[in-house]
Amino acid sequence: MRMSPTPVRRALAAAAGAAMAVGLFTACGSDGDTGGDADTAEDFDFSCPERTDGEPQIDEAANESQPFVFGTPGDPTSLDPILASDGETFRVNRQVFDTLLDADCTDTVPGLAESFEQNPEGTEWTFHLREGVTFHDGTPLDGAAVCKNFDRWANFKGGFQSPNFTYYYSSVFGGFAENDPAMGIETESIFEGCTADGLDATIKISHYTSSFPGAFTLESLSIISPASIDAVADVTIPAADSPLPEYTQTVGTLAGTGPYMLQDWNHSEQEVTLVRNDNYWGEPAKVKTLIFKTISDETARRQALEAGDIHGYDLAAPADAQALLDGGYQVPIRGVFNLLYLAYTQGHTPLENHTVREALSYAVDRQRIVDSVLPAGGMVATQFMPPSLPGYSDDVATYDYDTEKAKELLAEAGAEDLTLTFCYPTDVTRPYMPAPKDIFDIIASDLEAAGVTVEARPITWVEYIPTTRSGECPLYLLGWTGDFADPYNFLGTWFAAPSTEWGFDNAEVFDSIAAANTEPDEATREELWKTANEAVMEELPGLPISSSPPSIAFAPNVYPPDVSPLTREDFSQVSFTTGS
Amino acid sequence: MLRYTVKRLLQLSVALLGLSLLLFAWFKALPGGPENQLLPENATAQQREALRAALGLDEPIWVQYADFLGRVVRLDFGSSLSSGRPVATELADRLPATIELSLAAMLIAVGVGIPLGYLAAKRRGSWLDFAAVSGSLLGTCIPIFFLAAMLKVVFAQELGWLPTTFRLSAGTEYTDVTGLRVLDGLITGEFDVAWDAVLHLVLPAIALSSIPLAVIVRITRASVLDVVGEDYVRTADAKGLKPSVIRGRHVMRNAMLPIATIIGLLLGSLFAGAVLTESVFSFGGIGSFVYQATTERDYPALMGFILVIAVFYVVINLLVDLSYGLLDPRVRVRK
Amino acid sequence: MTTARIEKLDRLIEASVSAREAQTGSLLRQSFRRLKRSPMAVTGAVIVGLFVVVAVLGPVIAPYDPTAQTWGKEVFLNRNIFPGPRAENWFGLDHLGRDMFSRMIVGARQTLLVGVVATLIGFVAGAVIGGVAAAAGTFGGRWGERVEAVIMRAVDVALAIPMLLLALSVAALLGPSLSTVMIAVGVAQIPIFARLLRGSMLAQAHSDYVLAAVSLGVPKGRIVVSHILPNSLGPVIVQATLVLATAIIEAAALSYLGLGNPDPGSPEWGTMLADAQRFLSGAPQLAIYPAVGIIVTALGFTLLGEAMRESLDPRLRRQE
Amino acid sequence: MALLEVEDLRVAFGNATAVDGVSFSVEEGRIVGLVGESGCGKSVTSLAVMGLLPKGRGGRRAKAPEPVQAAAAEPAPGAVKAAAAAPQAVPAGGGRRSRGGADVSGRAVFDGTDLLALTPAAMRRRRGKDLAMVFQDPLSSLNPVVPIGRQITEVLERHRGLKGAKANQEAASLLDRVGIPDPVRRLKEYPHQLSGGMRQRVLIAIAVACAPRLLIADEPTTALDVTIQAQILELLKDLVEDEGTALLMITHDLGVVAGMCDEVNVLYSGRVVESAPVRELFARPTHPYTVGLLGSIPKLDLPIHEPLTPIRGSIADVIRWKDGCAFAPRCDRVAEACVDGEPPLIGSAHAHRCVRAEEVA
Repeated sequence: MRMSPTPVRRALAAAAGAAMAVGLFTACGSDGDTGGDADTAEDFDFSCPERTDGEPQIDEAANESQPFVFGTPGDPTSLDPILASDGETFRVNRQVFDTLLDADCTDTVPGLAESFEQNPEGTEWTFHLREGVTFHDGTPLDGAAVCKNFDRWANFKGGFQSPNFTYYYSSVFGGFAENDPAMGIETESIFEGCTADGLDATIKISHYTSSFPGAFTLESLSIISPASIDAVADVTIPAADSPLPEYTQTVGTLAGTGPYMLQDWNHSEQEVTLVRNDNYWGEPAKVKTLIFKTISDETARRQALEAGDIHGYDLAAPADAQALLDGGYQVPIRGVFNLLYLAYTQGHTPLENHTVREALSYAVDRQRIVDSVLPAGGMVATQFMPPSLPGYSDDVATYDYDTEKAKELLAEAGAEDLTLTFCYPTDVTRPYMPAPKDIFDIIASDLEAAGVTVEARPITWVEYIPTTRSGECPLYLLGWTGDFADPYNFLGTWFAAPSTEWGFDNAEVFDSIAAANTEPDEATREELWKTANEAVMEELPGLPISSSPPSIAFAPNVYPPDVSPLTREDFSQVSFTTGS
Repeated sequence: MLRYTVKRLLQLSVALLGLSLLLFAWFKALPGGPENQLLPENATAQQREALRAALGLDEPIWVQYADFLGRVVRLDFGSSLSSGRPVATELADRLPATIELSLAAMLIAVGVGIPLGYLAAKRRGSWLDFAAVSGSLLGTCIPIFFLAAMLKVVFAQELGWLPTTFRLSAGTEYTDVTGLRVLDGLITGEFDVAWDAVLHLVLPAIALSSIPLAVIVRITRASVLDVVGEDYVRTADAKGLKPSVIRGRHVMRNAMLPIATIIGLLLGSLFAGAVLTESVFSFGGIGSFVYQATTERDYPALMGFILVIAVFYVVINLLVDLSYGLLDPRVRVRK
Repeated sequence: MTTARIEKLDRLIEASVSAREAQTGSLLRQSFRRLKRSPMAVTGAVIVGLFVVVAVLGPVIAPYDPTAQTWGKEVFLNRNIFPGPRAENWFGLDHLGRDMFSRMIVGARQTLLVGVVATLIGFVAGAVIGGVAAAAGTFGGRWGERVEAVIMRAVDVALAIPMLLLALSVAALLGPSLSTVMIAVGVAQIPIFARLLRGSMLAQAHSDYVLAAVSLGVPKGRIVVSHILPNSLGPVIVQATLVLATAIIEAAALSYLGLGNPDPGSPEWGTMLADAQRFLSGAPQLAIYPAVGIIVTALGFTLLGEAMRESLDPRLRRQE
Repeated sequence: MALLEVEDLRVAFGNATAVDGVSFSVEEGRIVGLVGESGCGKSVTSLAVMGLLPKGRGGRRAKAPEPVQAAAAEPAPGAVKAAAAAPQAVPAGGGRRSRGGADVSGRAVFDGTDLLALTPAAMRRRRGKDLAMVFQDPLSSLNPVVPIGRQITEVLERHRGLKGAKANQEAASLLDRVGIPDPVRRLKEYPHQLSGGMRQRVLIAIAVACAPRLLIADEPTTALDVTIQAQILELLKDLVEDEGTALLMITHDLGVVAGMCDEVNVLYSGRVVESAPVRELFARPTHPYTVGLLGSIPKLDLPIHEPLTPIRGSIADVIRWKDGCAFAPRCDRVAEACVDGEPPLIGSAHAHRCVRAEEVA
């Protein structure tokens, strides 16, 4: 998912976005609700624990008369879900539009489709839609409406194809019916068509992709009313740098099926106002008016909450969480679905020496980072994926903090007076890395303690990715928040083939990943992923540091929604409460 | 006078054109590109390249500049890469907030600074003078973001007297006329909205006014000290005029000349303070927008901003020139 | 004409003359004497003096290594646990378990360095630009005037760009580092110095002694170098003192925006203040120490600068 | 009783004494000169009478106390009384200047009222109406940003209650009276648009706008061309004669004195050193300083080869009056007696302050 990097002070716009999880309806994590306020990170389970805050004493009068104001780190970009790839847009659109499948904790659960089935090759996906769902404009939902959405996307032209608008569609489906050469999409589309039959919609693709069915939970692929599609049929985006069409910036054109309807988007107040959809097919929203208002500065968000100007906000700074809890505010802890790592770019002598990499790994006190810097709910990572994914191995090589051992290994490798350049980003916070400089400081200090001389190289975010990708930085911090519950979304993007950002060439690693990714059998696949994880940690291309959830905070007089590792909170669950 | 002004405006336009070219080249020379902002960490190198190409960022720089100029001539500033909205719309949404904030800050700075500076000068050496001078010096020495944060902690968070963020309470309904909320409230008779907007303006405006206030106090004091020693003030005194008349017609009218110039210069510099103040108070103005554009390499947004600044600059210069003419008959007649 | 010596008269004259000399003396000495009398100047000088001493001796005085995370395991920023002042750490610990007192002491040096270097950059570059413009405009004939007009319009326009934006884009170009902050803040000061020196030089150029020198046929280059320039530097030097204060504050602002000095090897007040904004509610002391440091230091330089300006300014002097 | 009776006026700026016990009087309808080199205290005297000196440290116009300079043993005659009347003494010799303020003591009785004892507000009601002043530099003495018409009408409005068109009409007639052609048009002009002589005429118009009983002219012609000087003096003389106004003429120019004045007071270092009717003074100058002044102006009746005899030294070469004659250091006829304590003022109709007057004569 695309995340707007945010200047340190502004915290992160898209953080939220987090991840799309997939799997069949059985998959991962524990069931049950998220939430529960944990006082510390200790003894915290990564998955979604039971809620412990009991039944809410709902304040009906307040729900009707008072808007619920939620402080978001950034503005949404588009009211047409397909044209956005950032978390803030998802957060708003999630309340207004529905997807075919939904996610609960990290499990894939029914959405607009009550169930689905696939053919053995994974090339035909049939969704059985709910009965009695109507769009906000009164149009009933049926298979034809769903197909109309897929057909629309597949036939996008011109600027609609640019990855800065339709990144997720092209990532999932490869391309469009007619790829526009100016937009740089070169891969063929795998979409072969959609057929409707009453409440059934069948999507055909040319070959299987591991993105399915998880991709159907993506907010980008939300289903909009066929009438809305007709209304915007003539809209064009001439080029990649053209403005987004007017209908994406003002309410009233697109109709969804969600628990809320768009009422107003005031750009100059940076405020989106939603109002309850009384004809919602599921449990109707409790609060009548919901407002998302942008407060880019994280300190300002906390103060606004404390002053009562807002009722909740996302991306609370780790340092604020405890103060909020002490003040009676609620800081429910999300499950983790991301990974932060320290990369060792091989090619910078002596990092291709396995002993040196081992030594460096022993030198770092990851537990301290988790204990003191990361938000509650974080954990030390042992491998390059979060524990909620299938294929997570308990048998990987681990490198527990041991400065003496690090020194010995360095001596053994003849690298006692080692000097390494260490890159870190300066002007962002990421969900997996809330304070890059603090984490850098701690790691650097640990490395110095083991006798390594560290040369700091801070880089601004817009430069950081290309610089680290090119292999310029011997050591650097980076991470990823998952799009899909597919392990390939983590391991595959990093270790599927040789790359300059890692600089190693280990056939065993590449082969084990390829084997896991192409294995059709679920159980076998999980074992293969475990093997892959073990192979990766044996190679030790870098040190996985931590998985940690971004914090979300609410006022005392609010019943918060179930919090989600994927930051897919459903605000229709929110309610004002009586008493504290 | 008119010819002089026109000539200056022409000179300025040429200089601004040069400046825009310079800045364009400068911004483009900044390392990193917007594609890194627009795509996630895991996007492939090919995806990044494709986006760069689609955005025209791999064209030679003079082609990009010509393209930019061509658009500007058609009054098309392009669209912001990060929000996907036309830069002009984006600016139109944000600018009024900054203008309102700057005006409020300037109002405070002028309304408090000039009387205070005058009193300090009149009672030179008194405690009031000492307090005004040292207070104004202190005002310039507090980092503005820290002052803003402290004001907020004390008056909004701890005492709860004033709101912490925004221009209006969330969900307030209002009629938009000029984009200046207080003014709009007064025009449309929505006095509760105007009052709400005033409450939201107080803290950021005070924080933002700290430096202009300090400067105005000192320049007023110096200017008044200068003027009260002038012979014509003694003449006025010799006429037995009332102190209020001497103050208004003889002292302040002359003392205003340097003050007016400084006010003009300060208006420009308020933008810088606005970046920091707006960020602390989530004021939703142009300051935070520009900061974001810089860090995200949102070239169209940046160039749009520079053009706005340029126009502002020209307007302010013109106003200062005109005010000179109004205030000083010697300038008026000379050319 | 009587020539009778009247001893008493001589004595009286002598007394009266020496009394008056005590009150006057040379212009510079007068300025200096006025400075010594000014509480502003004295306060400023004391602050600046203390600051410089701390900056120079910093590492010697500091009880601990300011970068060592010695007490790293006692601080939990995610649980709001920041040990405050105690016997071994007078100012408590920062968010990574480093001794705050040592950081403040050692940080003075970097802070001073940022201020001085940034000011020097602005001063030198500004002086060259302003000086060339003024010299060209005064003695360069028609072409010189054009050169001056072009330079000064450019300076005007540069003044129109908010200083912070200028600094911001410099910082973006060079990447975040200590030298970036120095250059960014320094560059932003160039137009101010350029205008000031030009104005000051033009005033000198039209003064009687320069006109006299010109009419006597003294070479123009020499007039500029040995007469105009030295006499024009006063206000520029005063401005430099004031800019030093601004530079320290601007550096803090850049740090706040995430573009500051990120090198953990050398604490610097601006960075410390900006960093501490995150913990303002849990550990306000982490912000207050560097903030007070910055404010007091900046105030010291400002007081000194303002006092110097007043003592050098003939218009203000006349009022006494 | 004279219209203005100045008695033992003292003005000190901190510990520097500018006027050190000046006494003189101006009779109704007379022109009295106050003559001396620059720095002798003549302008300060006039400003003190007008109440235009910046306030001393008391905050109010200090009716200050002891003669600051002579804080020690030998108070000047009269100072004792003043000091007793105003006990809130300024601490003498406190190293700092009193922030530019002046400490004024003595009396300036105008038509029975001591001007120095008036409150600032009461004084403001008289200034510009009963007594008015014409200043030396007509350019800097007019407000550059206010049309001259307004600068005249404001005083009419203040003291004569004239407003609007009436005031403008009166202002125009005043301009006409001081000899400015096309007065109605001139009213709208700004000072920088007028010539030096015209500006001085405007200043005079302002001064006489309310028909004051006493006009003080402080070097009214110094800044003007010689040809203009004569016109201005003529104008002043005419105005005074027409109205019967008393005129206190402050000048360093003995030629002006000879042409204008009825009586002359010669000031040196803050004191009157000689005071006499104008003919008497020119005929029989008594004080060596007066003699010196007369000797230093060119005379038509002297042989050409006779050199002018300037007074040697400068006004800065002084000793304190309490130690002896302040002029002693520059005096050619100085003797032991001259530095033997303070010289008294001798005589009445033609008074002088020289202990060796007889010998000199």
